[in-house]
Amino acid sequence: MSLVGPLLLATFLFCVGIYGVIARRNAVLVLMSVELMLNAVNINLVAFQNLLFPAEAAVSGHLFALFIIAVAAAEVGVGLAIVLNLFRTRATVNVDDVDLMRW
Amino acid sequence: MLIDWVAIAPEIALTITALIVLGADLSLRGEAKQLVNPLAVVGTLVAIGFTLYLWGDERSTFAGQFVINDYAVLFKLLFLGSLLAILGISWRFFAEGRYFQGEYYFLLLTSFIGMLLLPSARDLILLFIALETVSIPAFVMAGLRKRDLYSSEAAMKFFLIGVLSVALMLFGMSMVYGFTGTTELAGIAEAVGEGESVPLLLASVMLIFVGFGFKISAVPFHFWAPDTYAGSPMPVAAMLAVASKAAGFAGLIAVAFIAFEPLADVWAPVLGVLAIVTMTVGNLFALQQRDVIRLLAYSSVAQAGYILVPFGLAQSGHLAVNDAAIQAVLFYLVAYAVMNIGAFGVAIAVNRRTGMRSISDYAGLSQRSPLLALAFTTFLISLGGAPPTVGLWAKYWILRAVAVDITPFGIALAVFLIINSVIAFFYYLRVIRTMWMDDAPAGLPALQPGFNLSVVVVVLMFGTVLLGVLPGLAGNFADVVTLAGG
Amino acid sequence: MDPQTAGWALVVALFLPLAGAGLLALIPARLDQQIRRAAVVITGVSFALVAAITAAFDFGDAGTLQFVTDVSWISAIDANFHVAIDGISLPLFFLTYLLTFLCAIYTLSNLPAPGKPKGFLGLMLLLQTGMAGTFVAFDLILFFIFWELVLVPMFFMIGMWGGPRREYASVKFFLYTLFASIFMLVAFLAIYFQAGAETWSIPELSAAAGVGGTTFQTWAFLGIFFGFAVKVPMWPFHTWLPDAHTEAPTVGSVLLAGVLLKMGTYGFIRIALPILPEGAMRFAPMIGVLAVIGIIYGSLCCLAQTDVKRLIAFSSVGHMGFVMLGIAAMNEAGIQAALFGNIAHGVITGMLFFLAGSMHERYHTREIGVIGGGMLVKMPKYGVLLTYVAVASLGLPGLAGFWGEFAAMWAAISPGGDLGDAYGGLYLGLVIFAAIGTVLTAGYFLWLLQRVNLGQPPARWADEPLDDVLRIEWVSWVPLLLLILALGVFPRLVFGVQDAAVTNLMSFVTG
Amino acid sequence: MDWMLDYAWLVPALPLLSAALIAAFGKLMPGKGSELGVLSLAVAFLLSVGIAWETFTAPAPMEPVEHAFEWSPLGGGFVIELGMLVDGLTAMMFLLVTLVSLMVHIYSREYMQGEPRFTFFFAMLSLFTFSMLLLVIANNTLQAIIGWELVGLCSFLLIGFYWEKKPNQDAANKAFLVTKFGDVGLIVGVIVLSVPMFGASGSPFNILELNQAAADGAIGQGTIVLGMLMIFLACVSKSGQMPLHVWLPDAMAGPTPVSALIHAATMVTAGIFLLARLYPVMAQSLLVMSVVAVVGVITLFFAGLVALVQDDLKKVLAYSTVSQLGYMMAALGVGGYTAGIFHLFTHGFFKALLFLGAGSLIHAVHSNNMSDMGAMRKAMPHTFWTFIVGSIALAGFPLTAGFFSKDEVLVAGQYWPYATGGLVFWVGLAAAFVTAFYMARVCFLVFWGESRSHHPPHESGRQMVAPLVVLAILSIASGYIGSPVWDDDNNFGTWTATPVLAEADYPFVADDELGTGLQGGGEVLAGGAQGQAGSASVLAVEGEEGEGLGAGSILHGPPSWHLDVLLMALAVFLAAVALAWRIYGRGKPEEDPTLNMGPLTTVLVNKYGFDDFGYRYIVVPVRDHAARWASWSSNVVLDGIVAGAGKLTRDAAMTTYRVLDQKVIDGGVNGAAFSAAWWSERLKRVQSGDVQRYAAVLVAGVIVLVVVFAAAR
Amino acid sequence: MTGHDLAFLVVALVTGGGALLTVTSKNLVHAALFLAVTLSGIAGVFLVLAADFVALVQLVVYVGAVAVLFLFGLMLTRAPIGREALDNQNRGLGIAVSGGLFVVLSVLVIGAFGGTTAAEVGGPRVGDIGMVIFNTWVLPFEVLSMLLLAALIGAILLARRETGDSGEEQAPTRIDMGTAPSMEAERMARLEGGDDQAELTAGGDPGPAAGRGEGRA
Repeated sequence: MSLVGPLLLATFLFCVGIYGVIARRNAVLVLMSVELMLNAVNINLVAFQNLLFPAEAAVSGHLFALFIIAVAAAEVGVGLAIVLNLFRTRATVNVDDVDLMRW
Repeated sequence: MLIDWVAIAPEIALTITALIVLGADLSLRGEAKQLVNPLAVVGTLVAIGFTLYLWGDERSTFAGQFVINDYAVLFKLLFLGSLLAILGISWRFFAEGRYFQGEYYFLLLTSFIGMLLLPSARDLILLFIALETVSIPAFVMAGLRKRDLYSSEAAMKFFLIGVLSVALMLFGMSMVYGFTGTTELAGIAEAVGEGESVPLLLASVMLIFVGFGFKISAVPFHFWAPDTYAGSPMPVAAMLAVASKAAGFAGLIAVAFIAFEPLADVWAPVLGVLAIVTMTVGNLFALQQRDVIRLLAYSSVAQAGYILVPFGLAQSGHLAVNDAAIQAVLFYLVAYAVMNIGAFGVAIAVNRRTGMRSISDYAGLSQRSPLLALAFTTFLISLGGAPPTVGLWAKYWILRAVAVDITPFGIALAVFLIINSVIAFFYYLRVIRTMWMDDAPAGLPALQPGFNLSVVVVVLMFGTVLLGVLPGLAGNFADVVTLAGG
Repeated sequence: MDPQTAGWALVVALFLPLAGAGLLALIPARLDQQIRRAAVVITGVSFALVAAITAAFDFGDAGTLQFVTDVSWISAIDANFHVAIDGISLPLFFLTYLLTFLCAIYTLSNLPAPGKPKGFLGLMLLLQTGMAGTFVAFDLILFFIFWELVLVPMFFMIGMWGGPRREYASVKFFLYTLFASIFMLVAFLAIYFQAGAETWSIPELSAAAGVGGTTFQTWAFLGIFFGFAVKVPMWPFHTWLPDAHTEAPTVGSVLLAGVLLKMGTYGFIRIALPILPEGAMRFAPMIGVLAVIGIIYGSLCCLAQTDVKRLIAFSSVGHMGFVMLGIAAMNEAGIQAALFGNIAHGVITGMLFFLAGSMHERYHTREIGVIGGGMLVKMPKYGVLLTYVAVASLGLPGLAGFWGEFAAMWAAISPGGDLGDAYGGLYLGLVIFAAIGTVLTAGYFLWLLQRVNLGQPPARWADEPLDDVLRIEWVSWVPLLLLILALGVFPRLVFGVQDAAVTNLMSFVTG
Repeated sequence: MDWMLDYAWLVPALPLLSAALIAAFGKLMPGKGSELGVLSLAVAFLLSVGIAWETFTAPAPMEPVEHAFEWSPLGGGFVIELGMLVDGLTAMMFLLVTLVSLMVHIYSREYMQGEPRFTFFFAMLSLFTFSMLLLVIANNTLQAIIGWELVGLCSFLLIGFYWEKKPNQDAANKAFLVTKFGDVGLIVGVIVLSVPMFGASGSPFNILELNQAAADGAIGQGTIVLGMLMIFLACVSKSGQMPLHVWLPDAMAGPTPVSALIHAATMVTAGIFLLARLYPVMAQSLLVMSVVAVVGVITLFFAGLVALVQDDLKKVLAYSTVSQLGYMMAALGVGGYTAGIFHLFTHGFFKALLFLGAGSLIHAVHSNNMSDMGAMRKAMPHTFWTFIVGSIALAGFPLTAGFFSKDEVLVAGQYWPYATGGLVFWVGLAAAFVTAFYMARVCFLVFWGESRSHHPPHESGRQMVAPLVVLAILSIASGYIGSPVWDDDNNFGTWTATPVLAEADYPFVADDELGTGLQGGGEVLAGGAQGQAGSASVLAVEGEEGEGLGAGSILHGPPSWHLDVLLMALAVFLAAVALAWRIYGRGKPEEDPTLNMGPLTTVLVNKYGFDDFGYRYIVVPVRDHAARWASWSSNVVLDGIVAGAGKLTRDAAMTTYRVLDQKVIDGGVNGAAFSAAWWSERLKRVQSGDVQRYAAVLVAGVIVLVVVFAAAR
Repeated sequence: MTGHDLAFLVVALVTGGGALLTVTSKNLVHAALFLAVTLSGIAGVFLVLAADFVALVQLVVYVGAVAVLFLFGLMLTRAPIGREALDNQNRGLGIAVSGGLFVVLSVLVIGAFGGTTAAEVGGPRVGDIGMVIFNTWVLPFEVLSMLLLAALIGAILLARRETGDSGEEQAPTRIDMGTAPSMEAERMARLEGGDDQAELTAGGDPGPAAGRGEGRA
């Protein structure tokens, strides 16, 4: 199986995620985009592990991917909490309104 | 496989402390909750004890993922010392502000567990986990003043930029794994050294640096720093500015000088240019600031630029230069911790009751509290790098690294460092001037910083001067750094 | 005290003011007069100790280091705490303690707003340790520390007790010198690492008969040159000086002119020349040209001034030009001249700043036009002193100012090394232009005297009761006034002390 | 009495001591310190007499007595010496300085009575005397510089003695600055001349060694020309030679005794003295000699003309001084070493006398202007007689001191084999006429005619008159020291000569194809008057003719009676006085001169038409036009140049400071600082507060870095 | 092109399309649903790559938990469900930056791995993974547990309503930002402009004067 396919998919997802982070107003949507980026990395790791290094003893690729999934979940949790708190204080979840501090 | 418990004793001590703090917070009520701070202090002291026990030792455990050597121990001591100082300046701040004391201390300790791991980590996965352990509690702590618009905004920005950077870093790490088939730093170094350097590999290295660049707030990954420092509770800002930054550098050293040492000739110039841009931009922005915390934030950006300079000097296979560079980074971090935590401490003391934080609010501080004014002056002068303070030696070590093997690029870095040091003094002096040369507005009471805060500030001030006179006290770095590669 | 073994005396003298500053901090701020008296006692005791050191100094062996203390200080970087004194250091060291002592006495009665003698005198004592240390440090790192140490106290002195534009001036002073000094540090580091010297010891580096190759020396010298030239200050790095001097309080100006500027020239002589002789040889003609430009230029700027202190400040640029001309000559006579010029300028210009400061306290203005003349009528003693010191400053033989200037010009006619062959004509031109500078110097001082001293006082001062010289002022000035005469009549006081040390030093430069 | 020579240092030391004592205790003493000055000068004078006696009786040429000690090391093994050099020149100067100073001290006790700064004045007089003697006794050029500058300082302080008035301040400043300008030359000259002496001994400034080296031909021509011309520049300014004489007339703003001592008898002759001191060096170069001679000639003539039209009595004397200094300079320029210093010597006495007399007059009428005097001979007989003696001495009336010395100068010009010799002779003669004329004019206007004084004039007291009398006697007697009454081996020339001067060879004739021999060269170059100038009889025949100019022509041999010169001088004198009498005899210049023909006028000028012609076509043009022009050129052009130079300097200063210093250099630095602020102001907009924009910039940064990085290899 | 490739292509198209729709959808809930589709697609990718355990975890954690969490988040923040301007003015910038990065990375990836193919697709089995987790990776694993605990506590801390030890609901406070004029000016402008956000802010804002007053007292 060709390796470049999963890699390009990962790259695509990653860049779509970046687009979302930059262009979406709603903070929850931004968080979703972040998730896309993290998942893209997992595709890379799994593809490398299973296509290039299937016999690696430490199974680093899979483990890395699993750790990332866990951490990503934690990040989502914390991120949503932040967004929630933001909403409580400011009644908005639009990221581009959050610009009290500048310069 | 046997686990070397001694090697991870400091981390375990801190973990247990964190859990005790959490439990205590749940069981204590009202004023008694303030006990968590001394508890944390005790735990930190225990951890320091363990760490000191490890001094001079060389250990490796978890299949080589975790090593103990003097380099790591020194970094751990730096973190634990910072932790002590931050606990000191947190005491009144959190007690009086009716913030979530127990949770705060728990999160703080957790964050420091991540930091303690960083200098010992010799594996990309562990590095990543440790880095996240530093970051995620920090995201929360930045937003701890929940009802404060600025605090939640700070947390928001910090979080978003943080995860974005981590994602970029992870992308890079995944690619590196694809090239090398391993996540061990030593294995990566081996593979990288043997194989030819494909553009994608180099790009991946760069992406990994981005993650650490975020932590150390290097330009252009620095945007969060001023906003977050200004919005966060001040002890958290101090933690972010000092300990978190040092952690970033610990990781960066591991990645740069161990894993990608064979590629040093490629990344060194890039990091060098990054250093120049960082210090220049940081200083230029700082010139504009009227808010002391933002000023310190931009100043810390600039300081990150200085600390990046030695990375710009690295050369693959040139042990003398690389050693000198690591020495410079280490020493600068120690010095930076001492002076910057001190500066934040003073800012907290001034801000604590009155909410004052603009430079003009510091007018006549010398009359309101000579001690604070003197301390702040010392810290600022040290940040600028003038004797008799430790800041001079910090710059000295960088210039020394330049001088070990003089190259045109090294000279350029030195010149930029010098010019920027002078620019930096423009704004440091502005604060100093305001404190000493302007009159305080009528009717302001004398400032009475709390006992803990005073102790921390005074200790750090004396530390700044003492290390300025006898820099050798900060460790004999010549013996330490050669172990960084091990 | 045996000069060979009594290293402790020098160390004690060096850190006594620092300890004194700590002591002052313990006195409650409201005991205004007691603080001032304590400072006099501290500086007086330090001065007495230095006088004892001077007395014990073995003048017959002035070329070798005496009162040596050499202990390891920062082992990580091989830096030693190496202080000692020789014939070159001794006069400057002595002058530092004398001037500080006199400044402390002067402060008994004169302290500009906002008062606060505790802070002021504490800074002065801190400054004293820094200044004195520079002249006795024989380790590059130690030298650099002392060198930088003076910045902060002087910054505060100017910034807190200075004139209306004090903030600008203090920042400018600080940044200029800081900027330059870091280049100096880089050069030091380069000497240590790049040239394979692996030592910071100034005597060892000097004895190494030049470190590195010619190219290296050229670059290293450039760095050091930059650091020292700003401090001297040489044209065109001088613009911090008029501002700093004009705004500084009297004591600050005195110490600035009397000691701080000397650190630059001392650095050239002690460090740049012996350690980097080839670099120095290459730069010497350029230094000479800049020095002479400074002489002419400083004098011209003086002619354009309307502010007494600013005028004196610019005169420093010119006078230090003569000192640098001596150094540019690169021979023993030139070094002698430069060192003599240092001392003479310190004493004379220090005294001039005392006078200008007291003048300002009486007239509350430094504008020559506002003072408008007639000081000899209103304050005859004062006018006589001003005349005396101004005449000394314009280089009248028999007073201190002459020897440095003449000897510098004389030395420059036959520069050392191969310079005479390569640049003989240039140096002749330098001598001629420097001599023309003396005329301009005379011009602005006479003009100053005419406009300030002579004539009838204008109406606004006619009925104003202006104190003539106060008793405290007499006490703090008489030593300087006598020194001006003594140095003019007995140049041996300085030339003789330095001679062996300069010979020793120049043996490293010209072989 | 040999010890006297060894203790010659006491001569300058005494006035120094008295200066210090007067400054310290003067106000406490009954005479307010003046008696200390008089006492010390009296002792110093006696010592000087002893020294002169020793010197003049020593076998000629006397080996100079030199004592010196190391004053200070100067680096490189060189030392500065403080020393004394006693030879005939020193002894002569000692006599002149101490005596005139003594007289002025005594005179001032009365003249300055009641002045507010009386004690200061005496301290300065003593200090000045010390400085002058320090210069005179100097055994090295560096020490000479010190004395030289110190006399300048004293001169400055004394000219500005009445500092309450602005013109006096200006005069003092002008004097100091113009002479200081000359000092540039002195310093550079001394430095240049020290270079060839580096190998000789420890003290590269030693005068004897320098002279010896020059005489031995050990110093290159270039060095000599540069060094001596530089030193000559200093002499020009100090000794009031054109065009740097402009300060001297203004210097009359000082009290009259100061003018007598400093600006007539001693300080202004320092330039002459210095050149004489370094004569063996100077005489090595024909170029230098010629320059000196030409400057001297120009000065002596034009300054004399200017003196014609002054109303201020002191100004007349000041210009006269300039003119006489020109004589001395001219003499030195044409080989007249002896003549030059002899004229210096005699001139010191009679010019001091004239000034003190003028002071006496001014004291009496409270005005400097001759138009406020008139008929003073009745009211002030002593002053009158002594002034007349001084005047005729100055005018060169036969058998007065001025006659002998001026003749020497003219003879020196006569014998000099180059063009400058003739110039000196003829112009000198013409200027003698001018001198006699203006002195006669002064005498007639002041002492004859009717009194125009606003105060009833009275004779001065004893302390003022006594010095006048002493000086009057010396104005006659001092001439005989250098007169031909002495024999060939024992005369003023041998007393003041030094061995090096007497034995040296002067190379320029031999080396110079223009004159291969004295006679030939002389005839070709100098023409008529000195056709036989080269005759060996007037020379001390030390040098071989034809191979070079011998020491003889420099030393100029023993004085002898030169009847032709004498007659010419006498004729000139009489003509001038007669003409003056014709015009000013009534002491009323505004009246028609034809109406008051005095006896002297009729003797010499017996035709009205000639008078008229002479008056209309010679006197009027010369007095009213040429002299006016000269005066104008002196006051407006030359002074204007000095003033213009001053203004130019001030303008340059302003420009330097305002434009270069404040704008360019300081502005550049500040500009750099401001540009940092400017950039920072622009840059800060990036920190917009919009976190998503931050993210975009971050990623953009990543792209850039990745591209750069990936392309790196 | 092997069968794996073909299968991958299909799954990849679904995944990529879902991702694109996630970030472009104008409806919040739709976006969340598209995210779930994408995450499931990724699980599919893992399956195609024969990483069944990872795929399982992906489904459980992401599709099962995270996507739901997002939906809760949307509801808790009372985000307007329905059409709204979900993109900010940075859209062009976003396209440029992400597009640029995609081009660069793609070129590099193709350059580096363009020709790499694996003959067979296979990887470690679940058992292997279990072994290494508790052998090789035990340290990161344990640290991760601490991290998750911290994240949990942190998330609760931030998300729960009551604040402070006193248990009282505090009014939104803000620190006095000093006299940084840019911010102040901005705030004033908003107040004057009647912006509802600013009013809300100003309502609970003790203001600089009040802040100072405390200090004096």
